[in-house]
Amino acid sequence: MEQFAQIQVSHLFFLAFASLAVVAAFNVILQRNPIYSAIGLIVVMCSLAGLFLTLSAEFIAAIQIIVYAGAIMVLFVFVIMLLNIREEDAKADRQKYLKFLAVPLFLALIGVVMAALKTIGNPAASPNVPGTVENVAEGMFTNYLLPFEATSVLILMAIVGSMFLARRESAEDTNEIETALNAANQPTAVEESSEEEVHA
Amino acid sequence: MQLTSLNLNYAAIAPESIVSVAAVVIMLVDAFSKKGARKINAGITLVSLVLALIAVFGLNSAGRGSYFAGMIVVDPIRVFFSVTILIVSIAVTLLASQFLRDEALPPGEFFALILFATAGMLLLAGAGDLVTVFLGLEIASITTYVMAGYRRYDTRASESSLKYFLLGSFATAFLLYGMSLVYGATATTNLTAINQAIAEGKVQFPALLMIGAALMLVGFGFKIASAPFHLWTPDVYEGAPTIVTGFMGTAPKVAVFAAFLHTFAEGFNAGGVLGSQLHHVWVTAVAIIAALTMTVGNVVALSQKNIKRMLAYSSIAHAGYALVGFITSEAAPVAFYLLVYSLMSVGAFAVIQLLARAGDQKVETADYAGIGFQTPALSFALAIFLFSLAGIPPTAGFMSKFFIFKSAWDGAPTLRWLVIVAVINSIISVYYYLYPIVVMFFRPLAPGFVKPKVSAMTAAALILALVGTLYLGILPNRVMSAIGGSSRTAQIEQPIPSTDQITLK
Amino acid sequence: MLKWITLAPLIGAVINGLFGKRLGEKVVGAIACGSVAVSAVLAFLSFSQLTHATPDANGVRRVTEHFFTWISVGNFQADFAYLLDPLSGIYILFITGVGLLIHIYAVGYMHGDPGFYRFFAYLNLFMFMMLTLVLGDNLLLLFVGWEGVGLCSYLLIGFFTKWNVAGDASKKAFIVNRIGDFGFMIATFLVFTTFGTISFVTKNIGGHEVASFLTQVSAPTIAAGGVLTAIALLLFVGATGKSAQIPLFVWLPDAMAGPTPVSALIHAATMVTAGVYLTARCSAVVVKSPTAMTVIAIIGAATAIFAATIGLAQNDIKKVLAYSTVSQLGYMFLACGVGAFAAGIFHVMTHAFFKALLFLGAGSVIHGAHDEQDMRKMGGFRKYMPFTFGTMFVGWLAISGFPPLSGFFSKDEILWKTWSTEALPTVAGFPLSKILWGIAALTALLTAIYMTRMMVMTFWGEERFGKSHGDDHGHASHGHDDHGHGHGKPHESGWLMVGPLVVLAVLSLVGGFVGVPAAMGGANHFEHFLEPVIAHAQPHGVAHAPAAGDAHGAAPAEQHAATTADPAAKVEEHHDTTTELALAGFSILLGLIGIGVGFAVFGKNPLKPMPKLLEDKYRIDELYDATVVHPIETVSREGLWKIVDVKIIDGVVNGAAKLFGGISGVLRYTQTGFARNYAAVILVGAIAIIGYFGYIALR
Amino acid sequence: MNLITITTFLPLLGAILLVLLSLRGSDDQKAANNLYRYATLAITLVTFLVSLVILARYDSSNATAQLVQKNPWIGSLGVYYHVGIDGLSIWLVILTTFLMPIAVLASWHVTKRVREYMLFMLILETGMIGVFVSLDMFLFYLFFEITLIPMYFLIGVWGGERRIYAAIKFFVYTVVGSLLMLVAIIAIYFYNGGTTFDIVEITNNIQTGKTLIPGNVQVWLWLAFALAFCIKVPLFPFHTWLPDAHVEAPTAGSIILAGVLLKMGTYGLMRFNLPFFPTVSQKAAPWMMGLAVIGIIYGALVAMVQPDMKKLVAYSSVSHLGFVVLGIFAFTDQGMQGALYQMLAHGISTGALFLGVGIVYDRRHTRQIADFGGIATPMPQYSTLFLIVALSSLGLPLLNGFIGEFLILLGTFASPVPHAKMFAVLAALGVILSAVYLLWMIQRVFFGEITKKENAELKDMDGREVLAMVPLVVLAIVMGVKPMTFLRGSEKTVTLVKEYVMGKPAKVAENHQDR
Amino acid sequence: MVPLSWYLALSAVLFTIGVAGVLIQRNAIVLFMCIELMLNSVNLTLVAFSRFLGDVTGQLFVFIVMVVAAAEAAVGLAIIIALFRTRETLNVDEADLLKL
Repeated sequence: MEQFAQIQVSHLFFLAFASLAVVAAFNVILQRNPIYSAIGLIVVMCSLAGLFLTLSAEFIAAIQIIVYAGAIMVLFVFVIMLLNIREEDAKADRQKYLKFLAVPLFLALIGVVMAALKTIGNPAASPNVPGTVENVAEGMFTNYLLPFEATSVLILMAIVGSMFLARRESAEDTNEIETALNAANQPTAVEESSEEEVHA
Repeated sequence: MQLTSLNLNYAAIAPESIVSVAAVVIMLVDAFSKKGARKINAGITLVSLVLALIAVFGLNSAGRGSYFAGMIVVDPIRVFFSVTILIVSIAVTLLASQFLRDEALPPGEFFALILFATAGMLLLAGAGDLVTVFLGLEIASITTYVMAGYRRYDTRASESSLKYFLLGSFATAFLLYGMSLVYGATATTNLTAINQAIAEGKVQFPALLMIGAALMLVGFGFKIASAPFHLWTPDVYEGAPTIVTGFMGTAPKVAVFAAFLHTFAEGFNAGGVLGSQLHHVWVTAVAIIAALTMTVGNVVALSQKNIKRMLAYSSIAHAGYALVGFITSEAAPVAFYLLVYSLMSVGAFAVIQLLARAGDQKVETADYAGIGFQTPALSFALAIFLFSLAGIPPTAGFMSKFFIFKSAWDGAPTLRWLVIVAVINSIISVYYYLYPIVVMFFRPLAPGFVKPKVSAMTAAALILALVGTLYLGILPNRVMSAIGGSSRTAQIEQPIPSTDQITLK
Repeated sequence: MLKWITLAPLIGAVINGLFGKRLGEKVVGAIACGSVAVSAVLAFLSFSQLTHATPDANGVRRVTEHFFTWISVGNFQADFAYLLDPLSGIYILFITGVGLLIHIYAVGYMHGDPGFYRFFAYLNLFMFMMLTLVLGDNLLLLFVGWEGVGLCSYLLIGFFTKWNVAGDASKKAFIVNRIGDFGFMIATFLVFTTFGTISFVTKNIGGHEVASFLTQVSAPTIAAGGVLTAIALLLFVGATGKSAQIPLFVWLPDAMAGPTPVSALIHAATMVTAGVYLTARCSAVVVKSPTAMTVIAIIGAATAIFAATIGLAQNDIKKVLAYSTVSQLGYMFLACGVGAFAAGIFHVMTHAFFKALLFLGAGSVIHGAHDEQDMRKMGGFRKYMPFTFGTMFVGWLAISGFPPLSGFFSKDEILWKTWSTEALPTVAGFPLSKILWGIAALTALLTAIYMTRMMVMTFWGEERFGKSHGDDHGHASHGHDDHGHGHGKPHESGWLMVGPLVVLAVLSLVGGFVGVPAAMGGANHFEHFLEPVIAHAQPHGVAHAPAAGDAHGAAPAEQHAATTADPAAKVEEHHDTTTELALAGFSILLGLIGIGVGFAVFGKNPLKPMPKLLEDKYRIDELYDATVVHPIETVSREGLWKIVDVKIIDGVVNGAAKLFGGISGVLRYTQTGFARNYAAVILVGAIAIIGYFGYIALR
Repeated sequence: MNLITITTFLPLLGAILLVLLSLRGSDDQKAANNLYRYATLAITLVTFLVSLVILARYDSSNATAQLVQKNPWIGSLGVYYHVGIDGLSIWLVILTTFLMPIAVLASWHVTKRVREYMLFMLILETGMIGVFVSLDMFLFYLFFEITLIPMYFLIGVWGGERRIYAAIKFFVYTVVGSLLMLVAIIAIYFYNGGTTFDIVEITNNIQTGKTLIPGNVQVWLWLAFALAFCIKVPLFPFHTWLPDAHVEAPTAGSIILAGVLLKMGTYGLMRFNLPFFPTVSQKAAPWMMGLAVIGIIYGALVAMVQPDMKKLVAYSSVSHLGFVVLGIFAFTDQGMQGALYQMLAHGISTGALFLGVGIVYDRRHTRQIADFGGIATPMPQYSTLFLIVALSSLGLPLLNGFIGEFLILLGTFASPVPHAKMFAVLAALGVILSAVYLLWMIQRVFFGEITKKENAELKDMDGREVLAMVPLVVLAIVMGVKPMTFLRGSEKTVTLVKEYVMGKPAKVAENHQDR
Repeated sequence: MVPLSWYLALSAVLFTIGVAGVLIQRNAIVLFMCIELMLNSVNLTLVAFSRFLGDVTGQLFVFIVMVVAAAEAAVGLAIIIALFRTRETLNVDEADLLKL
């Protein structure tokens, strides 16, 4: 009862968002239609954003909505639409056993982690509340200067990579590749390999 | 908060900067030049990599220590691993031009990706904080996902890319989860600070630290392709263009090992009750993983018909050997091992790239029947690389293995059985390394052999690998003493940035 | 000088071997005979030098010559050094003497053979080896000669390389000899470990004077024992190989596949008696072991009668002589076994004369009969080959023990010593010596019979040659086909062959006089001459008494004065004179009976069939084949090679490879190609690791 | 420059020279091949001459290493380039350099890839010499392994029908042993303080008690070394690679394999096992002797029933090397000196036997005994030389084989090791058997009637073959007649090694009393 | 204040659900979403720790993780598109050319 007495609004918030997140998460992994999964994921993300708020991490909560739910998940949905993927075809699952395996593995993993979590008790939260935009900004441009800059490399790379991969290969390209492959694999007349002498 | 206290020193990130800038430059050049600017691209890449190499050697001028609020460190591990990474990148760049020309693949992106990957790996090798480890790792990984699928028209390449991507991200999640738990337990993400926290008994949640370490071990274990997290390796290596296989089989592994060393051998190698408990646990786990990795790698390699797959398993096995060196937390043997492994592995893949012909058409070992004396230089080069991989003197493979075994024997008296396991594995490995040699030299020539054309740049790369393999096998002293300084990683004697500088009040 | 005795033939061998092909028969023959002649002359000179040498403290005259230190490792030393003493003196005399004669004979006999030079190279090499054997001053050098003569024997038996029988025979000879050598080697090791030296003379080893093992063994403090018995018996094993005694005699009859001069020189006169030489040389050891003495005597007697019975039934003239040789060698060992080493050596010498004579005679017959060896195709050769017949007649009488030919004295000596010995135990209350005497006497009778049969079949009776023309029984024809003689009437051989026959006949006639026993009024020079180097047998059972102080029983050979100085012995000797003469008379009688029986049985019916078992030589070869050779071969092939090597060892190795391959083959199926599968495995691994870490953390 | 270093690396330099020669490029393949042949012959001959200079400078009265060169090589590992010779190695080096020109002569008929063939031969020579002159464990191991590669290629490329199987078997077998030895080397290194791999220093430290290795560890280390060497020797039951390797190897390969490579095993036993682990060696001696004796008799019996000449000679090697091991573990001067002598003798005679087999193989392309018969008639010269060689192999006195066998048996018989006398007697049986199988082969190959008409017109040896064969035969005779010339050279060192195991003579006497 | 362990437990549950999803789902995109779910759950842990430790580092880390997730999403989806082009399916079980 003592515990119950301590229940505050934040607890209710937590429980609400948490149960929403868990249900949505299960929705992600149990749905057969990718779109439903995606929606589930969006729900999870939003609930998490809510939870971030309970942790006074307003900035993170904000970008969670903007970046994750907003950008990334839109991208997902976009691709799902683009590829016009519907429900999975009824083809038999070639890896059916994994479904049965998933349960015990799920329980095992969660058991191990929970066992460890049990040891942490109920530490008091720090009086510092670090989640303000100011805090984050200051950290970002001091201690996290280098990682922050490095993310630019990451993003640039991601742009290059995804553009390259997603670009449709033109017929011209294909022809060119075929010609090149043929040329490269033609028997050569006499071209003594100019490389090193092995035993030198 | 004074910026100076962050210890901003641009010399400390010079190599990464050079490479990243070069990548951007290449993108620009590629965008604004006509098709066929391959040569320019390759040139820029090479120049930047060489400059980065010089910058790495110049790192010492920055002085040993950590910079950018502890995000990046300058120490022998970083220097040596960076050199290795750059050498691999240079070799792959040299090899790439012929590959791209022969297969008419767009050069700009490829070179840019090599540079991005290199930048990521350099960052990873120098990471002094979990966040830089994560970031560097992701930059390197995501780049290699793309590179694996560089032959977009090729189903196998796409499949390889997808598998690599899915499983890699899966493992990254574990790593990240581990990092978060470690952060929670120690209240810091700085490796040195973590070490100190453990040593000084400031860990609030010891159990979480342990679980976190375990999860990180899983993540690293995946990236270096150790059993049982190795299963992606053969598929991915087989499907990717050979040259990419050569690249991702070596450089990222080297970089991950550097981070692995920084986190485990230095970060999780602290004094105190918890520290020694953690140390004992991870060393034992690594030992078991090492044994498993070597055994699985070597044994399964025995039945491989595809030479790329065979080398993939071999690379698994070699990760196992490197892990044997890892248990002593001694960086020098591992560093030397990985340098040597990179040289011979890149060399071997380079030869196979040539022998397999454009489009990787001939990758069954049986395809190489009797070519030994048809293209002697290439065949003997491959033979030497294979002998080196098998650890037969006077090649570097032997020297590096010896270094590892020696260090493990001395450094971990309770784990000497691991050396025996490693030796037995070396014996098993001889069998399959000999097989391609048997096929090339002892069998009659298979029909349809086409003598590969070897461009000057390819030849240069081969010579680099070959000379390196032999040089390090015969006169390893110079290199060994160069890394000898880091032979026992400093544990606590290193000055660590005070925690108040990296955490905000 | 001693070294030149041996080196002369060696030089001849080398010259003939390397350049003989280009030199031509005459030069080759000259070199061969010349070198042996040089050797013979030097041998005589050395011998006279020996007789004039001052005896040492023990009354032994010696001439020694040190060549170089052959092997010296740790405290083991074997010199290449020669020792001439009475024993080796006698040996080199008859070796070079008979050897020279046979060389001369062979020049005639081998005429026209394409391997002429090779033959003489081998023969000269044999002379070198044989002389090294008898002159060597230590067991190892003796062994060198021992194996060397074996080698030459091998080469010469297999001289007709195209002829399979010769190849088989030569191989058999070498291998059987090797079995004997095995014993010899072990004996050498035992001698070394027991005495620290293997030399017959005192040596300086590592700064210490080490007395010869023969001296050491004679010391009264050395009790007869297991080691000495072992040494003696092992040496005898060596001797049985070389001297064709039971059970290793099987090679000698086969060795007749070699050219006849070889049979005469090696397989009758010299090499085969090396075993007797060895036993006599090591008599000091042998006499210390009553057991060994008994064994030697029994084996000797058994071989004598055994071979004689086989000799009765052989149809090949050389085979008869071969078995006769085995039988006579048995006599010699019987002599050794009863302690009458001198008598044994005496018989060696006389046997060398008359057996060489008989062999050369047989060779002449074969030659004259166009390479026919089967006596069933001979008969009546008397008139075609008078010289051969005459000389062989002498040999026949000599071997039959007809006085006063040489064979009589030596054989009679052996019989008498056997009768009178005290060195043998009693069997069931009956003295073994008498049993052995009986056997020996019976053998004498048989000898006379089969020799008579041979003579009758060859020289008397109807002429059977040409009758079975075309019936190719003559196996030797393969070897001799290069001679190019057609079949026809027998003819006498040339002077080169007849000359030596005559000389040998003379020697057979008079050779015995050097050893006429005292009982017959002689002085027995031979025995006295050998006395200092020969040990005395002790009465059986003495060995079991405390050795110390028993001067008679344990008299060291080199310290022992002449027998005449021993009053007890003298009296004993005198006492038995009557018995001795009676027994001599009996043995003469036996010889005459034998000759008589021979004429009676075979005179009219020379082709009288003999018992099959005898003709088949008791099927000993077959027995050995079935019990030793074949099982070893089968076990080696089917067991060791095809099962142990191929199946078991390689099986394990390949099995390990296959096992790994199999494991590999199974493990590779973990590589399903399904990414989710891999994820599951990663997860399992992760749970394991996390579980382990968690377990440690939460423990 | 150190003489030994020169000898060791001269062939390697020659190999480089060969490569440079080939760079010139020539249209005439035949002329080029001849050039390679003559060049290789010249290089090996020069190496031989240089090694003779070593012999001249060698002081046989000194038991320790001479003509030493010691330079730091891999400082961080404590590895030195340390070479030198002593009584154990001097003759083996000479044997190697002596056999090489002969092997080259024996390879004259090789027409496939002459340049590569000769390259491998030269590299092999450097490796072999290196093994014998190394005074640093690491260096030793390095050379020990380096020899594998050229031999592997020689068998694999220029070998017979089942060459692949044989080559792999050879390689894998050897690697199995040597890698375990590597672990033992590392372990000893650390027990010795982790500063040096120097054999001389470690031997001294162990002998003076400065370095103490726990008893049970010694057993394991001993086993690791012994396994490597026993496989190389090869001691029963590790011998099955040998017949396969020999049968499939080209003639020169067999000569080198039997002549030199096998000696690395027995040399290693004397160089490492005995000085490093005297106590274990003593305890193991009866077992090793037992295996050696089994090997002697087993090898001989199996040799007896081989239908293939090369296989027969190969199994005879198993038998002969058994003698060597027997002698080594006798721990007597005679036994160990004999063992060393037997190594040389076996190198000469078996090398010559393989050469002989190679000569007829070149003519008839078969090695089956049944395919021959009566070839003494068309090939008298060859038959004579072959016979001498066979006789030397079967241990006929005044030829080289006898000295070694006799000394070994004598030394074993006089050995303090338990049951040694029995082993000596059993081993002596091998002497009988060696006569059986060799003479049987001789008879079936050379004597008798010619049953196959191809054999009737066989050409006798040509000048080159005579040139290759005669030195071996001459040496076989010289070694048999004047063994002291050779024995003196190794005397002191062998005694030293014996004392490493048995202690100084005074101590031996005490031991005797204890018994 | 909600106890720290609640957040951590929720995070663990979400992470594990994501892991299970990787095993259960066959569609590459959904698989990828499961991985995103795992990353997100880690973010929760980080933010929770950040709050309880009073240390902003955790949140900064989350920021970096988000960027990485975004980059990964871009590249990952590109890879999926590329695969779809050559394969016409997103079923990862169909992508099994490379095996054994």
